Amino acid sequence: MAYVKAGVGCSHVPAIGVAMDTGITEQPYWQPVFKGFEKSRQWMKDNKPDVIFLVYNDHCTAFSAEVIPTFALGCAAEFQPADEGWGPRPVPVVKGHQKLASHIAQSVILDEFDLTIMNKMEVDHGLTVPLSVMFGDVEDEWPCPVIPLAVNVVQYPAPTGNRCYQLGKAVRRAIDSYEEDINVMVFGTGGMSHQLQAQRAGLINPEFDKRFLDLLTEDPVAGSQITHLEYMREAGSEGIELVMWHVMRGALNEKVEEVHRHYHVPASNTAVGHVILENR
Amino acid sequence: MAYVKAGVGCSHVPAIGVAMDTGITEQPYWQPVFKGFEKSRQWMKDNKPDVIFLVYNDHCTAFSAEVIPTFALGCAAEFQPADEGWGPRPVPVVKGHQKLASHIAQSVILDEFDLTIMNKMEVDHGLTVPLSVMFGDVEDEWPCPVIPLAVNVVQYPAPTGNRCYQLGKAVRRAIDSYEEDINVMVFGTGGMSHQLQAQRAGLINPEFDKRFLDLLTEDPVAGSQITHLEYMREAGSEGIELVMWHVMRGALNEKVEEVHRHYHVPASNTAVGHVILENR
Amino acid sequence: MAKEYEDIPGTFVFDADRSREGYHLNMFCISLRLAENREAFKADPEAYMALYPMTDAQRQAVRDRAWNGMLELGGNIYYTAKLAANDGITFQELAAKMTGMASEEYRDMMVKGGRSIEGNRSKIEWENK
Amino acid sequence: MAKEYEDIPGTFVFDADRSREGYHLNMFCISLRLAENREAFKADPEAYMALYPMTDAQRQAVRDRAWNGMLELGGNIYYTAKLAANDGITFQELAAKMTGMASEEYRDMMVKGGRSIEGNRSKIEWENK
Ligand SMILES: [Fe+3]
Ligand SMILES: [Fe+3]
Repeated sequence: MAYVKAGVGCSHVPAIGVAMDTGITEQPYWQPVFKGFEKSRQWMKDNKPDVIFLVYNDHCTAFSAEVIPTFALGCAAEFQPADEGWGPRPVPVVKGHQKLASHIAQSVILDEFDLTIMNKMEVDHGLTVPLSVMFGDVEDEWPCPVIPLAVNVVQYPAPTGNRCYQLGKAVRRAIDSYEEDINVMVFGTGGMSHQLQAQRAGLINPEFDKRFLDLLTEDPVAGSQITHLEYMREAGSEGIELVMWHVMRGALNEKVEEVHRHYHVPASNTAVGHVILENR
Repeated sequence: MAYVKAGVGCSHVPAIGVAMDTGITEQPYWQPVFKGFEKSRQWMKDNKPDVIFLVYNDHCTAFSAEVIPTFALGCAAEFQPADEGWGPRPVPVVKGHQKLASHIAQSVILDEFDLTIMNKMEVDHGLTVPLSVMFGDVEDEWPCPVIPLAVNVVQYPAPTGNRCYQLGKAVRRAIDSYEEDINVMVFGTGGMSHQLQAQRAGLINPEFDKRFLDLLTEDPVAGSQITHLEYMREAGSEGIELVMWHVMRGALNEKVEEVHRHYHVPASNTAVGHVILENR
Repeated sequence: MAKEYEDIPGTFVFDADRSREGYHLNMFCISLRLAENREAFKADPEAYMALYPMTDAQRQAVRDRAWNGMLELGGNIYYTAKLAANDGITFQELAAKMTGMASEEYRDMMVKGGRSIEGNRSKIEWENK
Repeated sequence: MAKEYEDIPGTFVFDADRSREGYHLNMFCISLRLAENREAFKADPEAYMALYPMTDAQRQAVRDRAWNGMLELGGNIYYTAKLAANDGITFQELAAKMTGMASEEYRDMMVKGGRSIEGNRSKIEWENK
């Protein structure tokens, strides 16, 4: 049967993608950001996933204001990197895993999660930046297929932290019941504290971020109860992206070990946070 | 505050729309179908809704295979009748109720239902036929605005009956907490027993349909537990549309009175069922 | 996953596996809901079909108007009904074709109350017929 | 519904009310993610804007590149960022503009750890500054 051994939490700042795509990762501004992913890239080689289930949000790119799904699961054969206004990122097309994706879709819908199934979808930096930082530069293709789960965190209200955590558990049940013997790694992306808009832009709250990461590892149920108001007030209006990490955490065991943590300010407007959690 | 006094359950057979649009409702084939709506049209006048919350499914018209939302709530200002392959129905554009629709969307998402918000959507016979049969012929506009909730019942699995029933309860909580003093009527549409496809097409099961209607009024919880397998086996592959009636029932009080019931076979390939339930 | 619903006779449950298989066939069919596409298809059926990367078998089923065959290859009835509408076939006539009955015969069956559920619940009942 | 989040200073929470108000403005902005639309907008800004039924105030905010003004009129930052990208403005420069700081000053603030949460939690804190 398929299984989950580990999860990754990771910011998906677009500027990090630009830094990699333009080859400036060694500059003093960026070096501390990428330093934090050195260990992770080795860890990815040592723990090579067969499939990545990647939770992210679209930033008004593939989803316009016409259609706003709370949870959209990518069931297509492949997902093209989207043009976000400055040309698509020069990264390979993302291959899906149609059989596992449809299995998860069926399973979690019967488990009473109200998914939207996407058979055609472009993916923006929210999905490709975490792949880039974790895998490093890649040539013609990504090392494994990816199942994207896009979460609405742009229009209020995002799904609650609790709902995300419960969805993670349902996704885990689905993976555990999939016949093939494959290693599925789960990514939760976005955050950490940041506000991109209006007069309060540039807000960073390292105390909140640290508490979030501590709870994520040690007391995920408490973490999942953080309210939307608290995220927006304490972690900035775009800090609400952190709800997506709870889907990842819900898919892991109750007990996990944090084998890596990295935290750095700033990357462009945001705090960059990153953890690797292994099931215990 | 807004309130719900009554619900309507109603088939939405396309041929019924065609019969009205081509003026053949008095023909012997159709007369018994429309006879059943005479009382309903009077009842609609006596119980005029300010807004209709209408649960229906799209029949691969506005939603292609690209995007398949489990629950899609129409928050647009208006919804154009769709061309389903023989030109759009000659009926007025459907006006939405944006404020109430967004209020319901926010409320049920915070209540942990994973809606897809639709700010642009065409509507097919699934939505317009129930309006036509209940209001009769209309001239330039429908008598009231409509909030459409499109449910996926085409690709297996549809949401469970239980999930639909619970969503109805959440919609009711949302309506009950809306500030304006308006009468919101809830429609559940689709069904009853029918199979449109393959060698078993034409299946009709009046015993199942009768039991369904009885449970709907008297024991909605038991009704909501009917499995997908039972619908597909007993009521035909397209009989699964009946899950949508549970959303309507969930939005009503626990105790209701059935003030009208009509059941007729056939309309084209299907059984036509219709009930009016008033809160007690 | 075990599919209990495969025991229902004369029925294709449109699940994720079928949906995946029939994706391009269904996208071809739904395109015909719009008049301009119907005209393009009429003008040059092969060229129009070529816009959709269907399998050869699906393409042939479209050419043959093999209505059950399309369902077998991942088509869904609401999509294939768009092709039927393009051909001027009503939903009732389409249903008749799929059952192998003449239109009149099917219509009569419906007027008399439709196909009974008795004997039509499971494949074993059909095999023992 | 009471909106507790309106107490957060210097922030527009993009809720359903704002989304409704800003719909056409946001649809205009997102259209600029595609090169052909950016070219059409560049060639004739007024004609291009006329394709989107925005309010006069929204149209004027676009002309003025009033970045906070657009948010006030229902714009969302991820949409308005598409207009900024069209103008060759990076996300960090855009953020600086909205705070009223010079780009260098804003960048320095970020390098030093960003805007502190202290004193920035609620409107009353801003009023008492
Ligand atoms: Fe993001
Ligand atoms: Fe229907």
